[in-house]
Parts: sequence; structure tokens; C-alpha cells
Amino acid sequence: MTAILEASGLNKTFGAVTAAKDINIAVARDEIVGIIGANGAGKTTFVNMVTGWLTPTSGAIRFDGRDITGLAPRRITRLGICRSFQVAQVFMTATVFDNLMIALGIADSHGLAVLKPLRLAEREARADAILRRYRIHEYRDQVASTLPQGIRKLLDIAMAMVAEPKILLLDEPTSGISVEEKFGLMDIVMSALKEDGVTVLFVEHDMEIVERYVGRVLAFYQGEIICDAPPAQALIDPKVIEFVIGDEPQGQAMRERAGLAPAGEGSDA
Amino acid sequence: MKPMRYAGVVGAGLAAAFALSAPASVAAKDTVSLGIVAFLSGPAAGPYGVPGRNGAEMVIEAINKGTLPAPYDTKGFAGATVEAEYIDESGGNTKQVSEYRNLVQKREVDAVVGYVSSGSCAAIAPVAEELQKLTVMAVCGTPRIFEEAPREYVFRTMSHATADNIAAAHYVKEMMPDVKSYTGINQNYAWGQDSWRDFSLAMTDVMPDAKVSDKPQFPKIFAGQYGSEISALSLDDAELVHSSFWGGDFEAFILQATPRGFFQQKKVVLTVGGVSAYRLGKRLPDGVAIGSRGPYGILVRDRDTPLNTWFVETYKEAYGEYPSGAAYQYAQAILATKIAYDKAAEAAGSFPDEKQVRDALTGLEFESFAAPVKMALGNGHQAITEHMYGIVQWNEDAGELGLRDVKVYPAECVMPPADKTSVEWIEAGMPGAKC
Amino acid sequence: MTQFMDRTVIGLTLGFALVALLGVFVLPDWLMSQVLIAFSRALAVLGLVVLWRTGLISFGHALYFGLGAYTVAMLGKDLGVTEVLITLPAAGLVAAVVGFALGFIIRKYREIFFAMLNLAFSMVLFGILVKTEALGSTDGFSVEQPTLFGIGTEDSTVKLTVLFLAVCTVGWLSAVLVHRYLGSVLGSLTTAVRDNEIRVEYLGYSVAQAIHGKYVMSAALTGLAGGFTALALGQVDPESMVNWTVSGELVFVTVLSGPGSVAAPFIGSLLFELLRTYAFELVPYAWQLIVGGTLLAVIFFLPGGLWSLISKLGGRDRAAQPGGNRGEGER
Amino acid sequence: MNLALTILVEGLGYASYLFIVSLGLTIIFGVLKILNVAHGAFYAWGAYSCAFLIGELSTMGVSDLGTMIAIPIAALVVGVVLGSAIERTIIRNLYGRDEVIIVLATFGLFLVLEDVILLVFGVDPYFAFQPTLAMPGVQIGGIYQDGYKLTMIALSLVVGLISWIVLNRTHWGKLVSAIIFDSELAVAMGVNVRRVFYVVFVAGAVLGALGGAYIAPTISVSPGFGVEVIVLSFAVVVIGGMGSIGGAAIGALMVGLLRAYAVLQWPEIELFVVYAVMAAVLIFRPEGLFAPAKARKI
Repeated sequence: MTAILEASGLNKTFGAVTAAKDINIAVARDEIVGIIGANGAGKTTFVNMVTGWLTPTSGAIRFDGRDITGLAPRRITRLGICRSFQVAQVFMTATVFDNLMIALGIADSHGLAVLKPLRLAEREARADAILRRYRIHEYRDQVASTLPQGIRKLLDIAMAMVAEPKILLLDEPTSGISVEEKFGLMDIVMSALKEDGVTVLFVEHDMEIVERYVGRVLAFYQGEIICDAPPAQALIDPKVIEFVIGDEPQGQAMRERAGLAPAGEGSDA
Repeated sequence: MKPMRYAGVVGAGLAAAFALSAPASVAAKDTVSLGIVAFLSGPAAGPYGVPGRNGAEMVIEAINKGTLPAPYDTKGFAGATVEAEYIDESGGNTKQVSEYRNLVQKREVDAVVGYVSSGSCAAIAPVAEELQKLTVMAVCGTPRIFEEAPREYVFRTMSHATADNIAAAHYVKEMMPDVKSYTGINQNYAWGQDSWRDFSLAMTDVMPDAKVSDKPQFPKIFAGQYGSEISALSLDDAELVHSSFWGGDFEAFILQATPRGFFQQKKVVLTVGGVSAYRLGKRLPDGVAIGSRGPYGILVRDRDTPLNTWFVETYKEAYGEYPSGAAYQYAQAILATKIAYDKAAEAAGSFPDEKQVRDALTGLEFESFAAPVKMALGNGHQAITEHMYGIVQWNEDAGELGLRDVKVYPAECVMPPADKTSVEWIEAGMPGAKC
Repeated sequence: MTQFMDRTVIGLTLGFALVALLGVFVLPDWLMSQVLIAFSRALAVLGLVVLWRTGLISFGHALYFGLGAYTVAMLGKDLGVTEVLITLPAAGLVAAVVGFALGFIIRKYREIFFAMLNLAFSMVLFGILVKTEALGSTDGFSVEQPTLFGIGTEDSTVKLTVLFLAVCTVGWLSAVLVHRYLGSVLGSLTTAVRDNEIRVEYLGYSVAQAIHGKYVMSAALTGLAGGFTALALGQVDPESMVNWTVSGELVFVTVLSGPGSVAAPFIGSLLFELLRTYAFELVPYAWQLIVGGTLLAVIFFLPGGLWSLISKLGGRDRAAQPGGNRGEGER
Repeated sequence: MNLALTILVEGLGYASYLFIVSLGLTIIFGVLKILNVAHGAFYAWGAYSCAFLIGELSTMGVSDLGTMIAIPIAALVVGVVLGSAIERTIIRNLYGRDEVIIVLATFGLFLVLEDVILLVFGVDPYFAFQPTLAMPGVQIGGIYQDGYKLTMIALSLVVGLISWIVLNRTHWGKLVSAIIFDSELAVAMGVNVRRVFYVVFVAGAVLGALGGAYIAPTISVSPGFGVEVIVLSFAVVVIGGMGSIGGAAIGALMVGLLRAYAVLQWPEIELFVVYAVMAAVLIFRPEGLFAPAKARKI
């Protein structure tokens, strides 16, 4: 089995702060990987390096065998790695439909093709189809700034997906979403993603979500990966519990299930 | 319906504008409409534009009533009442060009009179030719107007800048014979550049031993602050400073230089100083040499001719002050136009058409308010007059500004002959000058 | 919807044809001349509207206006080239080339910094022109009489009519092209860039490139506008072509017109020209007061510009392009 | 040596008036985030009122030196009356709009105020030379400099010092600094931002008017002279860093000295040099040389 995404010896420092320290991982095609860690553990730094927002201080990132270290985000996007954001990044003054149309337009167009009209009937049909798949069609003509959080997040993910990437990185897809909505949202996303057959890495604080949807967990602590295992194993790993889960809302429950309760104070991330 | 709306909106707008512009032209020629252009705002308004307009206004009123002194005591322009529209000259040359087009095409005036700035005139002249409208330039000084191209529709009723500067050189030689070197401060446009060029060229003819400075100053027109330039001139070894500053710039320069002892340290010749003389009064320092761009304003205040006495007294009565150079110069342009109309009417035996008026104005010689005027250059389109300089002396008894050592230079001494441009003539050593 | 002749294109074609016909057969010379000047300026405003939709306003487009104007004037003066089929494209080209070069720097800036950097560049050109005696310093110089297909004319009405028809043609063409551009994928990256640059990057398009392209386009259009204005007036000078007040005026007309439609710049510009002319005629001492007051009134009462008023009167929904009808803020 | 000394004196003189005007511009920008084109109108109004007042005082028989009282009076009256009126009617209703739109609104305001000057004061230039007569010329570097210019340098030092003390040593000043640093945080902390905005706008207007009032005696105060100062003070503020008092001082010094050098040594580049420096600063340090610290927002 060849790795579709491979990071070797990744380091990132901001002045005196180390945000990533000797990260080595290989992700296989179609894997669904959860990235966990306390605030400041280096999760988002990792995502930012993979998607080109940050250039690693040292080390290399390979995608499908090709070195993508330090490429600009748009190039990495074009190669097939897309991402969503902790805070949904959509075009706030445009309607949901127009958001998707623009995303599709860019994804479809190479070189001078960007000068062709945006509104093609075929493209509009695809946009509608995507809206339906992500179950946000009823918001089609609503301006993005007026959308509820959850819908905006779905739109954000849908826009990331229009380029039909091979890898999708989701940065905290459920942050800011109410407890009642979070599973619904994740169900929509994961089933849509499954249809497209995409490798998914997602950063998540919510251990219930992690437990339910991922096949493999990467736990970050102070820029390092301290655990790389399937969730059943990872979520009872003492190091993970001490340095990662201790901070999380469901930490106590986790601890109890792992037979570690009651713990003292949480980790000092 | 949307496409129709686009079209409709623009169309309606244009139609409305057209409706607003209801033609102002009058069929019968019982009136002549003049567009009169002068600085009505900006720093040149007070010293130049407003007195210029006053001079024009006063003379037009007198012409319409027929109260000008003889021989100009006929009513109107060839009997037609004069209607004047006053336009602001400020806002840059390009704006002036579009305002000129408006005057000619929209308001359909019979002639345009005025312009103070050389910049305006240089910009207007080709447009006047293009639109074929009689245009009488009142003040502006750059010799380029008639030297760079022959004009059919453009006239100028006073001498150009060359006269100011040649006369200044002669005056310097006469009154300050031991000047060994000189510099200048002039505005950074046609007027200032031409003035400095003519003056320094004339100096090489008139006072070949005097050296020219390598750092003459050219601040931007209407800059208003000249502290650094005054320092630069002060540091310069040259004893004489030439300046063609006018209007607000001139006044600001005087006020800024005075407290710095500049006028004690340097000899100064100011080609347009006379125009602001009354406004500055005692603040114009004693001992500076001033001209007024010819026989106008303070230089001819005491000239005792019926025309001049009428002009000075009527003006003083109407506006509470002596007429400055600008008032004379605008009045002279109006007077020239009147004479041309009258003469053309006489020749034609009826109300003249534009061509006849232009023919009458071409080469015209007439007695103006203070001195005779000859339309001698530029195929009879450019006037020459005598020229004057004097030295400022405050008259404590009268409580008003006076002049001493006033010298008069004949027109043929300070203006080039018809067959040469200013620069050619001065460079050739001013052959044939009758001084 | 997607064929070449959509509603806007038909509207523009009818509108410009109507103006051209009115101009040739009905309007007096002075009004034709005003339309000529107004439409010339509208070309620049068209470019600024594209930038405005992208969230960028330049206080220095007088740079390109001046470059265009001086290009036309200098081609005639120094090289004796008066053929408008050469001089006008050259005006646009020179502006575009300079815009392309400066664009590498300017595309990094947003908001007030974008506005000010443009201002600085335009004032540098102003400073150079004012001090260059060979170009007439503050006076500028006159533009040679233009020729078309090598034919010149002495008759001012003929010249005016030809220029008028030329500006109508170029104006129509530019408006249609800009309209098509706004409807393209790249054109959708105006409001999109304004709304969210990060998203644009992560969709796979370079924001810097998108902005650079629009900047060059606006520079070219503004250069063309300057070229036309120089020909229309027959005179160029730094004060009325390159000073910051010219940039201010262009932005003024942009805001007056509103970003709602490619037709708006032409209507807004014409209104501005008429407003200024009548203000100048009626109250020569206080025409700036009227112009400035109008600007304030538009900002307070018509934030979407004239076009929003026209749309309201027309009573129709004005969604023509993605996000295209919300140029005014919400940022 | 004489040349260097003269460049220094000229540069300082020019810088000091630019500093006073730019200081007003920069604090308004720092606090309200408004680039106020109408600042040029405060400057012009200050100059006109001062010149008018000096003329009146002089005809009433006040001594040349005594007429200088007109300077602070004109600055205060214009700043407070005009500043308040504009803040209350126009600026206040524009908070939250696109900053470029606000700039344009102040441009419109500037046009209006320029013409109101014409209507109020007429087109004739005003001369208010009396204070300059009260100050003897001083010989520096071999040439006479007017004493008035030297007092102008002193005034700018005083104004700078007072501003520094007010901002750093008073409660009000700390509020202002807090808002410059992070206005949202300041709101959260219960600062009455509207009130601070108002006071700062008026203070800025007073400074703009003071610059005009102080320069008035040395120039012919005539219509349209407020235009030039706008872009010049923009350049100063941009060079120094928008919203920074120290920056305004450094920017004014740079512009003043560069211009003095150019006029005395290389007149052709006089206008060009200021804006070239402005462009260079924007390219290499877009926030200006001394931009005030800002809260980092993510």
C-alpha cells in the first residue's frame, strides 16, 4: 500500500516557539484520520503546512510521491489537496449558490479558460447537485452572511470539495456547532465524502466525533505526534489522556471509561 | 424592458440637458455678447482678476452709455449694446479650454476677451483658431502665442513679456550700473520661464559684463511659501534679483522676504510689481524697481491726458481705489474691440460681421487710456506699446506709494520687429532697436 | 442567458446607438462635446468600478489618466504621429505597461494602503511633469490636430463628431467587454476577492494575479480615457490631468455612478459633467460647493450610487452578476 | 557650512508647520480610522480666521506683537466650532462605512468648505504680516532668517511635547492610546468611544487650524491654498506611520529637510522627492516608519 500523503522530519519554528517537531507520518489512500491535541499542540500548524499556508522550517511533504513542500496553497489545491476552515471561509456577500458557482468555476478553469462565462447551464446543474448532496439546497439563494453556523460550515466543506480533491483536510468541522447538530452535520459530510472516495484528515476536539468517524488517530502534543493508532487504542492511551483529552469537554467521561478516573488537574498545554 | 431602460435613461438625460440649454442667441444684432475671462477665485483673483474685471465692467458700462471721452463717445460696439458674461480663469488650463468651448458653443458669445495667465493663453489660442472665434487676450505675456503659429482669430492688445524684460535690463543698466551678477526667481511655467530667458538674454546684450547665477529659482505657480527659495537667493552671491512674480505669489514673496532684510541685501527688479503696488502700499519696500507690464497702473497714475484722467477718476469713484495695471489692461482690450467694431461698421456701412471686425482689429493703431497702442506684430495681431519702470518710494506726506526715476522706453526699443521672434532678436543683439 | 447577446449587451447597444444618433442629428456642439468628455472619463470609471467591486479604491489613477493624455500629446508633438488609430491604442498600452510594472508592487496592498500607494505614484509623475520644461511644466502644451486614416480636418464640428462617434464606439465596446468579463469566472473574482481572499487561494486561484489583472485593465481603460480627453480638449497639463484632485474626481464619479452596472459609469459621468457645467455657470463662485454637496448627498442617501436609484425607479431586481449588486461595503 | 545650516533652518521651519498640521491628521486617523481630506479646510479656515482677526486687532490699535493672540484664538474657535459641527453632522453618521467612502465624504466636505471660505471671506487675499514685524531677523549661516520662523519651530516643539504628555500621562490620553491599540477591546472595557472620537476629532481640527493660523502671517492667505497641504500632510503621515505622533514628527522632518535640500541644491526634484520617498516608504514599510503598535487579530 503506497502512501498518498507522506510527511518526513517536518519541523516548524516561530522564533523561539516550536510548532512542529520531527513529524513523520504516512497516510494511505481512503484513510480517515483524526488529528487531536490541545490548543497550541500544533494541529492547525500541521494542516497549514500540508496545504501550503506555512512553509516548514525543515522536512518534506510528499503527495502521491511528489514533493509539495513550500508550494503555494493554490498549487497544492490544484494538485488535489483541499481544506476547510475552523471559521468557515465563504464569500459572505454572495448567495450559497453563487459561492458554489465561483468555486466550481475556478476548479473547472485552467489558463485562459477563466475568461469563459461563469454561468453555464451544465455548471449550474452541478452546483445544484452538490447543494443537494450536502443538504443545503433549501438555502440556495440565501446570502452567506445570513446563514446559521452549521450551514456555513457545510458550505465551506462543499466548496472545498468541488475541486474533487484526493485529500481533504477538515479543520474542526464541528467547532461552533451545537451538540444536537454535530452528528447530523458529520453524517452529511462523511456520507458525501465517502461517495467521492476521498482521503480525509480532520482536526477535531470532540472525542465522540473522533471515536465515531475516524479509522486512525494522530495525537499532537507540543508540536510532536505522541500517538498514532486506531481510535480504540489511542483514546485509552495514558499519554493521550493526560496531554490531550484532559482538556476536552468529554475528558472526564473518557477517563472514566479508560478506568483512569478521577484524574487530578488537566494537562498544562 | 431593461434594455429600453438603459437607452431611455441616457436619452432622457440628454434631452433634459438640451432643453435646459434653450438657445441664448439673439437674431437681431442690437447686442454683442462678450465672454470675459479673469481669475475670480484663487490667489490671482484679488490682485489681478478682480481689478481686471472691474476695469472691463466700468468701460463696458461707459461704452453702453456712450460716456467714454472723445473720440470714443459713441454708444456700444457699432451701436450694439454690450452684454458681458464673466468666467473664472482658475482651475487649470484644461478646464479653461473646456470653459472656452462652453462659452463659444453653448453660450454662443460673439467674442471672448481676457485671460491673465500665459498658461491659459497658450492653451486657448489653438482652440480659438479651431472654433474660429474672435478672442482678444488682455494680459497674458508669453511671446509664444504669435511666434509659434500664425493666428487669425486671436489678438493681444498689450506687449508681451519680452518688453518687460528688455526694459528691465535697460533700466538696470541705467539705474544700477555697477551690478556684477544677477539671479532670478520666477514661476515654473511659460510666463516665468520666458521672462527669465528674455531677461538673461537681454542682460548679455545690455550689460555683457554682468554674470548670471547658475541657480535661478523656479518655484511652482501659486506655491505661496518661498522661505527656502529666499534663503537660496540670499546665499547666492548675485547682487541683483529679477522676478516676474505676479498676483498672490508676488505679494507673498514680498511679505516673506521683507522681515529677512532681503531688500536691504539685494537689488531687486520686479517686472509685475506695479500691479500689486496699491494693494501692498507701504509694505512694498523702498528702493525696489518695479514695472507694470507697460504704461499702466501706478506708473501712469499722474499722466495728464483726458482719457487717463477719466479712467483714474471714474475708477476711483466706482471702486474706491486707484486702478491697477490689470484694470488698465482689461479696459484696453475692451476698448480695442470697440474701436474695431466701430471701424468695421464704418467701412462696411452696416453692422459688421466677425471677419470685418477681425480685419479692422488687425494692424489697428489707437490711443488707449494711457498711451498709444500699435497692433504691429504677429501679422497685426500683437500690440506693442511703450514701456516704463520706476523705483518705489513711499510718500510720507501723501500717505501713499510713489515712484521716483520713472523711465519710459519706446515700443520699438523693447519689442522685437515683426520679422523676428523675441529670442532671435535678443540673441542677435537687438538690431534696429530705437531706444 | 449565456449567449453573447444577453439583456445588458442589447441594452448597451441600444443605449449607445441612441446617444450616437442623438449626438449626430440632434445635440448642439457644446452638448456633444460634454458627452465626449463625460464618456471619456467614464472609460476610466469603468476600470475603477471593477477595482471597487474587488474592494479596492485608488486615489492615484490620475497617473494612468495623465500617462494616456501625455502619450497622445507627445506622439503628436515629438514624433508627428496624429493618427488616432495609433495614438489612442498607444495611450491605453503605455498605461497598461506602467500599470503592469507597478502592479507587481501594488497588488500586495489593500484598503487605505492601496489607495495611498497609488496616490504616491501619481504624485511622483505629477512632480516630474511640473518640473519638466520640455513638456511645458505647469502649462502643459497643446495637442496636435488628430487624423483618422491619415485624414485631418479643419472643421471643428467634423472633428468633434468623429471623436464623439469614436468615444461612443470605444465606450460601447469597453462596456460590453467589461460586462462579459464580469460574467466570466475571472470576473466573479471581483467580489469574491473582496469577500474572502483566503478562500480564493484555497480554491486554486492566485489572488495577487486576479488583482494584478484587474489593475492592468483599469490602468489601460484609464489611459484610454486620458487619451480621449487630451484629444477632446486639445490640451494637456499636469494640474488637470495628473494632480490628485483628478484622481479624486474619478473616484467621485465612481461612487456617484455606483457599481451596479457597466452602464452606470457613462450615466454618472455625464451627470457629473452637466452638474459641473451648470454649477459653474450659475454660481461661478461656489460651484465646488454644489459638486461637494452632491457627493455628500450621494454618500448619505444613495450608497449604491445612481444606478441603485435607476434600478429602484425601474422597479426590477438587479441581480445580473454574482454578488454584483452589492458593491457598497458590508465588509 | 552656511548651506548646511540654511538647509537645516529652512527644513526645520517647513517641518514644524507640517508637523502641527500632520499631527492633527494622524491622531484623527489613529483613533477614528478616518483619513480626513477636510483637514485641508481646517487649515485654510484657521489661516483665514487668523488673518482676518489680526487685521481687525491691528486696526483697533493692538501692537504688532499683541496681534499674535489671534493665532490661538483662531485655532481654537475654528477647531472647536467647525470640528464639532462636522463631527456631529457628517463624520458621526459615517462610522462603520467603508473607509474609502469616508475619505470621499471628507473630500466632498473639503470642496464645500473651500467655497464657503470664498463666500465668507471673499476672493481677496488677506495679509496678516504684523506678527512677523514684531520679530527681528536673526542672522544664521550668513543670511537673515526671520524670527517668526524660529518661533514656529519652538511652537512645534511645544505642541509635540504637550501631545506626548497628554497621551502618555493623562487619563484621557491613555483612553485614546487604548483605542488606537484596539478599539473593540476599549469598547469592551467600557470606554465611551463616541465621546473619545468626538474629542479627538475636535483636537485634530484645532491642530489643523493652528497650523494654518500660525503660517498665516507669513503668506498671502488666498483662496485655494488648502489644497497643497492635504497631500503633503498625507505624505508626512504615511512616511511616519498613520496614527503615530513620533511618526508625524519624523515624517515632517524628512519632508521638510528633503524639500529644503532640493530647493537649495537641486530645484528640479523639489516636488518629486517628497512623493518618491512616500512611495518608497509604502513599498518597504507599508505601515510607515513608526506605525503604532496594534493588537494582533486572527
